[in-house]
Amino acid sequence: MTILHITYFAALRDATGYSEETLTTEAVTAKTLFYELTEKYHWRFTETDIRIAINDRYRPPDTPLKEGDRVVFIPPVAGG
Amino acid sequence: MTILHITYFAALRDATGYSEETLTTEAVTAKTLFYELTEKYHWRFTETDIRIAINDRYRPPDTPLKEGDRVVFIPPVAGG
Amino acid sequence: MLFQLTDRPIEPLISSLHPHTGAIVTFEGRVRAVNDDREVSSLEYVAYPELALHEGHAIVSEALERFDIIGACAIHRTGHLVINDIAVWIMSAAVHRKEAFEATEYIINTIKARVPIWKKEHYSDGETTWVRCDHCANPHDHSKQSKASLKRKRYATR
Amino acid sequence: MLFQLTDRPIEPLISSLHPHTGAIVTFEGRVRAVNDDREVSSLEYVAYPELALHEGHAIVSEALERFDIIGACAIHRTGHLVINDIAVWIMSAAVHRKEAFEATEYIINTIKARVPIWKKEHYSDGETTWVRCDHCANPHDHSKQSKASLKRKRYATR
Repeated sequence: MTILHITYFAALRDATGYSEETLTTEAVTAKTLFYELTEKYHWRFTETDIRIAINDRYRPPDTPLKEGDRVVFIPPVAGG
Repeated sequence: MTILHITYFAALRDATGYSEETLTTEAVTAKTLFYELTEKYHWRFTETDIRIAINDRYRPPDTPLKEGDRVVFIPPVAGG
Repeated sequence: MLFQLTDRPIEPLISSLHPHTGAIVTFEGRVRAVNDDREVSSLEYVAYPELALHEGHAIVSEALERFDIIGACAIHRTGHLVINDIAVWIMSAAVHRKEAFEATEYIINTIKARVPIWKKEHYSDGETTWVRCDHCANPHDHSKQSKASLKRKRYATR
Repeated sequence: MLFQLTDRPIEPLISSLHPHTGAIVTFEGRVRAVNDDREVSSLEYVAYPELALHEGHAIVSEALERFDIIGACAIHRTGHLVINDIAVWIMSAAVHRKEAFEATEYIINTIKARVPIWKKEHYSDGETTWVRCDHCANPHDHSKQSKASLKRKRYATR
């Protein structure tokens, strides 16, 4: 089991009702964590919509998670 | 014979020593006038360097000249 | 400062120039009153600051490597913006103009693709939505305003 | 005013915007301290005003026809200019950025090719010369400053 800090922005913040949460998970990669949280929150995003940041850097979806990681799922960006 | 008003800019003003002159010529087109004035002033420009303006609009070199026309030979431009 | 986020109005100001600078190309992204045929009344930009600053800095650094430019920078606004406000301001300076155009276009394209900033549109009917992207992800047709109607009003300088 | 000549310093100011404007691309042509490896101390721009205004106006009008833009304008300086002064300022405004980039680049390229304005460079050794064009007609090699040397000094915004 791993303790992680998740931060939500924009549409994911609206979908979860949280700006951040700390949770304990069996998920080994960011991708499996994403599916776990999709079950929990029923958000409308799929894996292809989302990029993943771990500790404030973009990382591939199969990145293994470590205790204390800050994880952010990045919905489609719209800057500029 | 045609009476014309010639205006000189930039390098042609330096070459002729005049900003403008009024002259009487047998030249029928702007191009022949250019050769006539090249003989007179020995400037370093050739026909391919120069564009021609008659009465403040670009015109082709074979444009016939009319009494009272304002003629300007345009050396290579360098705006911007 | 290669990339900044600010919640204050952006006032472009080019203060200190390398003496070899011959060309400066700027891009301003402005808040439009209409997006996808809906009347927009205002916008909210939200950033993930730690990652946005990292990516923004990386993008401007990449432009400095890829293009023969003297300098470049970009500023992105956050918070609440109204019509005509500057959302993003980008500048590239070069000896010659081609590279300044290329770098500025590269920076805005890459910011739009990579920097974690989100935009919530507020519509005149009171609805709001998080925009997926300006011009690609919406399923319905991006029917354009007719050119004639756009040109009815011109704007002037000074 | 689509095209202006001025003998006063150019201060870019975008005052009145169509509410559909989403993108503004500006180009500034600045006086460079070095041209063709010679140290420039100042410049003199001379225009043939009647034809320059006619051609400048025609060029901006052509851009408005060719590109899907909302507005555009250009200002060219005349008279005596020093290093870093703005010689020409161009702006295009559009709904989307691609057209604004294209129009601004078209306008500066076409001004340089067609508008009857001449530039006399004053060099630090006291010589002067009428420049045939910025970057093409000089017979000798246009050896570039090394990128490293250009990047030694950066400029910043505010």
